[in-house]
Amino acid sequence: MTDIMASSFVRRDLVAERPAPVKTTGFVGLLRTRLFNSPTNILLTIVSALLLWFTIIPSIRFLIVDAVWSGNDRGACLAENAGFTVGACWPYIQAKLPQLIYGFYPEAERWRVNLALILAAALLLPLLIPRLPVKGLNASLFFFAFPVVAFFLLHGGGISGFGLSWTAGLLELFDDSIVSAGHVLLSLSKTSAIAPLLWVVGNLIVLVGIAIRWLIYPLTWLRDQLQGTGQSVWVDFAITTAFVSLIAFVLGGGIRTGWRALASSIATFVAIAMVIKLMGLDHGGLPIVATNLWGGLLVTLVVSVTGIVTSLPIGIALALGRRASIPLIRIFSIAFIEFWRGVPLITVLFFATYMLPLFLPGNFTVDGLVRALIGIALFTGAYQAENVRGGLAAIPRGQNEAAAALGLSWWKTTSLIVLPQALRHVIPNLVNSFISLFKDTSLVSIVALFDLLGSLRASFSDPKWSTPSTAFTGFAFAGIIYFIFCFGMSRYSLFVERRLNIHRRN
Amino acid sequence: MSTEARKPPLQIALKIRRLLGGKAGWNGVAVQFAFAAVLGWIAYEIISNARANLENQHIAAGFGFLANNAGFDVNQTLISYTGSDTFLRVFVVGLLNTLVVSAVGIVFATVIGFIVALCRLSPNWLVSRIGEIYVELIRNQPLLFQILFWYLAVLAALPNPRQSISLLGIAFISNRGLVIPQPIGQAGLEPFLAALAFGVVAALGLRIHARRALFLRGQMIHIWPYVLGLVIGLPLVTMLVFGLPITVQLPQLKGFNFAGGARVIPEFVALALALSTYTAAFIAEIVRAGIQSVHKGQMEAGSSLGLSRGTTLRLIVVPQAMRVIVPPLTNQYLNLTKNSSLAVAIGYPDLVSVWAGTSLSQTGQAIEIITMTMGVYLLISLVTSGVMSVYGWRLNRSLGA
Amino acid sequence: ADAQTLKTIKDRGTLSCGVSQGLPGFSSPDDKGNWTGLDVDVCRAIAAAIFNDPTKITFVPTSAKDRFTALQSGQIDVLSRNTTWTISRDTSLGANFTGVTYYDGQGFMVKKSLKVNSALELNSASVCVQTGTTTEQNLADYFKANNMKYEVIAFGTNDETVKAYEAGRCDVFTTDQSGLYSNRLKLANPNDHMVLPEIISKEPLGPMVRHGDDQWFDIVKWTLFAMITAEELGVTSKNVDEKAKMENPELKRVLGTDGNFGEQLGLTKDWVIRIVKAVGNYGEVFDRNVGAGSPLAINRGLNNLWNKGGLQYAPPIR
Amino acid sequence: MSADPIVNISGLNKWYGEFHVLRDIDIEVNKGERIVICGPSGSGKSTLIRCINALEEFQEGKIVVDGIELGPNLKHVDAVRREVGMVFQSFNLFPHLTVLDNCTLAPIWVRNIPKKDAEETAMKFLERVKIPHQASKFPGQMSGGQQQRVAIARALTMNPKVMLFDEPTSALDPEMVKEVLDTMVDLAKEGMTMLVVTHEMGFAREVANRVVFMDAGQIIEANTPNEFFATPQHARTKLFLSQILR
Amino acid sequence: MSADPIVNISGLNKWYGEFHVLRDIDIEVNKGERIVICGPSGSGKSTLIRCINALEEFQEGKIVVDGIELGPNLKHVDAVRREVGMVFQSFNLFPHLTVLDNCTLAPIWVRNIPKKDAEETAMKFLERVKIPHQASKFPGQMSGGQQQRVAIARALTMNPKVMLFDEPTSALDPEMVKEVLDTMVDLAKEGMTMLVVTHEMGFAREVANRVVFMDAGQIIEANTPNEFFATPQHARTKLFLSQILR
Ligand SMILES: Nc1ncnc2c1ncn2[C@@H]1O[C@H](COP(=O)(O)OP(=O)(O)OP(=O)(O)O)[C@@H](O)[C@H]1O
Ligand SMILES: Nc1ncnc2c1ncn2[C@@H]1O[C@H](COP(=O)(O)OP(=O)(O)OP(=O)(O)O)[C@@H](O)[C@H]1O
Ligand SMILES: [Mg+2]
Ligand SMILES: [Mg+2]
Repeated sequence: MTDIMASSFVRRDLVAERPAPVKTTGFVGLLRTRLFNSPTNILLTIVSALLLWFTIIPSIRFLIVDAVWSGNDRGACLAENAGFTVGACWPYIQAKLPQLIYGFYPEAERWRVNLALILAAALLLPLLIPRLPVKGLNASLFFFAFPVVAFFLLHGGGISGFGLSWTAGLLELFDDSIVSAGHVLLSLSKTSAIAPLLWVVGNLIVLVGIAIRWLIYPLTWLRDQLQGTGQSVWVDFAITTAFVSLIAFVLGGGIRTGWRALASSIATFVAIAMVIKLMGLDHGGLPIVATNLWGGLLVTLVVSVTGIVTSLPIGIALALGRRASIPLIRIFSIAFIEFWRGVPLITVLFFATYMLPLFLPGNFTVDGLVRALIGIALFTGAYQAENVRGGLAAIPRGQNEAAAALGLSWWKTTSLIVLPQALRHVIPNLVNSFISLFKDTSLVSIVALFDLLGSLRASFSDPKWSTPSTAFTGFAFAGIIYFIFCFGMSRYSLFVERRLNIHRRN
Repeated sequence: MSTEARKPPLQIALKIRRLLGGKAGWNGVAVQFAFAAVLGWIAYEIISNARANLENQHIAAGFGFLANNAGFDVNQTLISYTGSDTFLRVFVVGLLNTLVVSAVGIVFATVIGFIVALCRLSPNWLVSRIGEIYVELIRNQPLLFQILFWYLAVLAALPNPRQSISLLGIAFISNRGLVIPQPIGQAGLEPFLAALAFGVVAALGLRIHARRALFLRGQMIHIWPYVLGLVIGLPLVTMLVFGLPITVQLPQLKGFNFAGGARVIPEFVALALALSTYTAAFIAEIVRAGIQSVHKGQMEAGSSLGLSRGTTLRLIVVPQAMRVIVPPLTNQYLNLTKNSSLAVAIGYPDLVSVWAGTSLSQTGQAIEIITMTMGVYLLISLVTSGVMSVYGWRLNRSLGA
Repeated sequence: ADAQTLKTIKDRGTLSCGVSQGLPGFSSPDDKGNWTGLDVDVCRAIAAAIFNDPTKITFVPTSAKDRFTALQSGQIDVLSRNTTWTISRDTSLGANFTGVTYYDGQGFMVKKSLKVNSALELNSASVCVQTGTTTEQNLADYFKANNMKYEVIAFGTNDETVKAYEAGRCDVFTTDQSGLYSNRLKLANPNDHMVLPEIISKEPLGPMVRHGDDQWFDIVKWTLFAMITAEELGVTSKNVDEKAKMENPELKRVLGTDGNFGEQLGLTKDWVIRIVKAVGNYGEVFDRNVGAGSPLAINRGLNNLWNKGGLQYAPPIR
Repeated sequence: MSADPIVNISGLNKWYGEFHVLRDIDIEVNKGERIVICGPSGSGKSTLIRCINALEEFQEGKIVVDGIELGPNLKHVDAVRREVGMVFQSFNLFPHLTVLDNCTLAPIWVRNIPKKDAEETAMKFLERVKIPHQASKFPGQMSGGQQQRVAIARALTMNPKVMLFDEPTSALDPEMVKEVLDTMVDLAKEGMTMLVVTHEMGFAREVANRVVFMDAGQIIEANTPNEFFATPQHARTKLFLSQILR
Repeated sequence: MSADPIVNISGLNKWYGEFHVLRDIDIEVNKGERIVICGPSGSGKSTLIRCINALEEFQEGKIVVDGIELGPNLKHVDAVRREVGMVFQSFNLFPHLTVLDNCTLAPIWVRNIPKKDAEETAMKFLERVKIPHQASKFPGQMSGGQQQRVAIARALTMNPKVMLFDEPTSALDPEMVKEVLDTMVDLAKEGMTMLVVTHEMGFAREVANRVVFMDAGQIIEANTPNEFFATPQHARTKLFLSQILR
């Protein structure tokens, strides 16, 4: 080499690039460099191996070697009949499998569950694979269209109107509530000290209510006319389609540029019409399967997927609310988060079941499953809010300022710049919550619903199958199912984490 | 041409606007009015419906049952309790049991969680794999199964009382639990505790004083002789004056079981074990996210000073990561406390088991009992998250803007 | 709305029946996912009496905690869930028991290797029990009355209680006798365990309805009596049609060819026929679910008819 | 003064709490003028620049940009921000978006320009700052100089009437400073109105119409670059220049 | 060729994945020598410096510091790091500790020096970099120039035989650059062995014994500062100098 030590050195020919030397690996090399490369590691390796030995071997013995694989009732799984100490009693799982998956869902209708699950998978999987195209359409199908279709598929039943009737109904409900509030004030004004004021306010409110009633009268009248015709759904549908498409057309820019909006609006409605026709929603739809017949994995999935999908927006809204500068919104968010985070989910569900009916109008009942869903969504939402808040805190102020300097409004800054970055920071925490939620679904047993674990426990009490190993077999089976789902979530989140953080590496 | 600094104008109107409406000013006030109106409307609907419905059903409420005789026994009681005590006392017993197992669980979960997270981030392939497997295995199994697993594993590992393992003849381990000599307070106990408390407080005060002297005057004061005197000497002296603070009662095997002595029941051990290992898996993920959020340069700066990896993590990285860790960590603490209600599966008498379980079905006063349960959990949570946010606030302050 | 339970049920089209979340022989889902058991059949009988269709039922599985609230809040019309009849439950809960479907009593099971022959030898024992039941209070009373010490470990569900007992956590397993039999099936070596002779409590189990609707109270009460009466008269699900044609005056009264008792209840004349056709008489129900015809194989014992040495006795239908 | 001031600041006073950070600032910037602001650290240069873009509020005085007065009215603030581009010392690129997306975001969402057109415009500006081939990279994958040029391109895509630069080169390696300054010189030559906080005196000499020197929240001296460097008037200015030019 | 090389690098080759970032580096640094390393961005300067401190691993070649050879042996690595101080471009102070704690941390935990002594030493070095009165502040409360001086003091408290500086001034305001360079000049005058990556050619002229120019992972040219600046040999060097000195 050149003499570097001379105070002056000039390289004449540049050193060419060459490939990195190949590290010698191989199985033994791997073992040596990774498992046995220091005394501590040797010790660790041995300890882990022992641990594995003592957990894996008995598990395999129980699950496979000593298991009983076929039989018709408990007799098959008794040591005295099998002739050896029985491990897992798989015929019991075979017999109970339909219940563990569908609960009490009527046998003849189970194809609907299968179809819903297949639909869900068909929409979800492409959404999860980043390379596939049309994410926007895919996502809107999964998040908006699928829940509706799944509802009519799983629950059954049809519709008696469409957009127009629903709007009319909602407005009417709202208006009734205003008028009755006014009447209450009026009745209070008979006894109160500030009677005149109450009287005036009460009358004002009633007047407003009546005014609204007149305003919406055309709508309600139209609805009543529609209900009279035999084809109320379709007429209503046509009116709604025309109306919404027109609005889309005008908002989209009218004659000039509105054609795209018009086309996509009409396409959407055609799709909806096809679904309605296909499922016969206009005349009753599929036979109704009340939610108290749902159970098993079906309930676990319905509850957890709904919880996962709804809790994140709730959490984001609360987290933003907690950082808002408007005092009332901030206070409300803090109170809301701390309350839901503070109480056990099981007591929430208890109240949802036995107290909620008290707070709703007398004839208005909310289905048990829906109550559980709302409770779980709010509960998990509060947890997610704190997770998201952590991520928000990690976004430097410069990002907000840069966005503001570009003229982006607060909403756009938040949704385009802040949230996408904040959420990436906290993926592990979000997934923590999702995994907790997935397993907490068993608490719905308090609203008389049996999820996977609940169905399992119920099946323990069938005397036909009570054997010493029934409970352990059941737990092992459920454990495997829970593990598969949670492990999937956990791994997928790691994948997403790595992918999304490409930009952070340099 | 030089302008003197002067006081800012008062701008009272602006300040009021800010106070009422936040950054958005009057728009914010309007939003709030709309929001308040919606809230008010919802509240009105709820109240009016509840009134109407309550009139229809004849649901009677009242807390009179609290003074009734409970009539059942509880396995672990931190305060004295027998079947002839009141339901109110049952409530306290259950609450204390919940608090104890949660506190122990939180401490161990935090420690294990941090260790596992550090393992996961270790450059050592094997260690990081072990950390990863731990998280994946434990986090993805329902807690209930783990509680049962630990319980049956603990029971399976222990002999029955007659064959119990004796530790020096004063403590015994069997499947009835760990029996240890029970300390019984004597006359000297109170002065002893008082002296000890005083010693600790005074030592802390000394330390603060010494720190201040160092910063203000650059003067170094050796405080450890005083500290020793205060923390050990003073209590010893009170012991000489007032006599022994405690005596111990030794356990003895009588019939099926041990009599006398204090006992750690296996349910407690299994529950604390399951809760802490389970929550640790979640905490490990949180800590990992937190540590990864600390700039890489900090680790490098530490090592370039010659600090070992462990020291750098402990003194430099983790303290900075705490800011990101604390909010979700609070979540986990609350979760652990609430998850302790799964105790009922293995017969640990926690609040949900003895109060929202047995007491509820004995009295049938569901609404009252669930409300109380909810309230007390809410209180525990608020205290926990209060403590944690004070900690987080101090962290933020020292990381200072 | 309280006094119109029957009307509400008819409008709704199904009977809402609270059962337990799973108790062998009393209520548990079978392989097909149908609820079966003694408590379940009582509900079926009521549904049959009202609709002539034992499937018009919504079963609401309730836990020990929420069962009374479910009844109070109107979630369920009748609670048929092995609940012990006590005075406090009859009064302070705002509900009434309608009869006894099963006379039970609390007993003990121990390992034979302990060499214990009487519950009185159990001083300082550890006892496994399921939480939230009268069992806990009985246990406390019994040990206190006999001046013995004990340690209680109360578990949330039955299966966990059994597992802990089997793992040696406690010396004694206590529950209602019916439960002891069903739980023995779950032990690895049933013959290593024995049931002690003492019965320490009376546990009359029966269905429950809300206060304030006497008509509904009567219907539930007499449905059970009808089943017992049917057994007394030898009317079974197989021979009920022939019996209805027989000229026996008592049979005619009971089976509705004579008199209008069913109508007085708010039902139809043939209400007993409907019941027996749907679920059989009491004896059949017992036998199918917990008796010799089931894996539990519990003796009739106290639950035999009064004229066969048991306690089941129905007031006359006349 | 001139007939066409695009930025007009008069009697501007600002406090941070009790700290009087800007004192009686009056300045007019005409269309096409290029102003360099310098001064010691903490003298309020950044604060002044940020006030023009309404990133900071002020308590007294008046700022009018392109005929719109800044004030509590949020509509006005948004209107001004649309006309004023800003380049920060620490770039503040959006790390989760590619370079191209960084540049198209604001046109698409603020000006409602169709995505395709926005991308065309963005590419035009990226070519202008000489990094069109990096369009699909993430900011984290680029050098500081490149990042700062993206930041300039991003501000330009909004077609601003005024560009504000807050020490655009001080976070850069010496070599990269040149890239960025070259870009800015180009921009200046095209007649963009610019307010630049910088200590690059070479740049000031080359392109500025006026150099403004600030200290302790006030404008001490303002002059054409030639006279400013040749014959500084105020003692503070002289001291400062002696340090900077060393 | 001196008899006393304190850092001896020979045949050093390093790859990032497939990217050959350091190629056949040979260099010896004698006790008391001050070497300035310069070169275009991405040429591997930082990587070289970081290799000396074992912050990066290398695949081929040998680095011996103060007689200890770097390698997979962690004991050796720690020993080397104790003898080598490093000052980073972005300071990397510990934000949660006061300035004093920043400086006493390593002596206390690595050298097991009693806290009091460590604090005394630290104060001595803080005085040396002229910020003793800031000792109880947190880094976040100080200006960049002050922070960089704390970083230097922190490295010095370990009493290192060699100091490595990685562009210690490039993140600073021009005014602060001076503060830091002054400190480094002082240090150089006291005879500390220093390897400095910098583009401050004034500094190189004033204190360096040798200037090393790197490009594409290799040493292109090394010379005394006078000759290096006056008569660069290699074409690449000439180009670079023309840009830097402008
Ligand atoms: N949010 C704030 N609260 C209080 N004081 C502030 C705040 N921001 C800046 N300051 C103070 O206002 C003064 C002016 O700050 P400014 O950033 O405008 O200075 P500058 O001239 O840009 O300095 P530099 O050249 O260091 O960027 C400084 O003394 C600074 O400490
Ligand atoms: N972790 C890494 N993985 C892959 N490539 C890297 C990594 N770190 C640096 N490089 C590459 O190695 C090359 C040398 O980097 P280095 O930081 O040593 O350059 P430098 O001479 O210090 O440049 P600068 O003056 O910009 O600091 C660069 O091309 C860089 O992109
Ligand atoms: Mg500034
Ligand atoms: Mg570098």
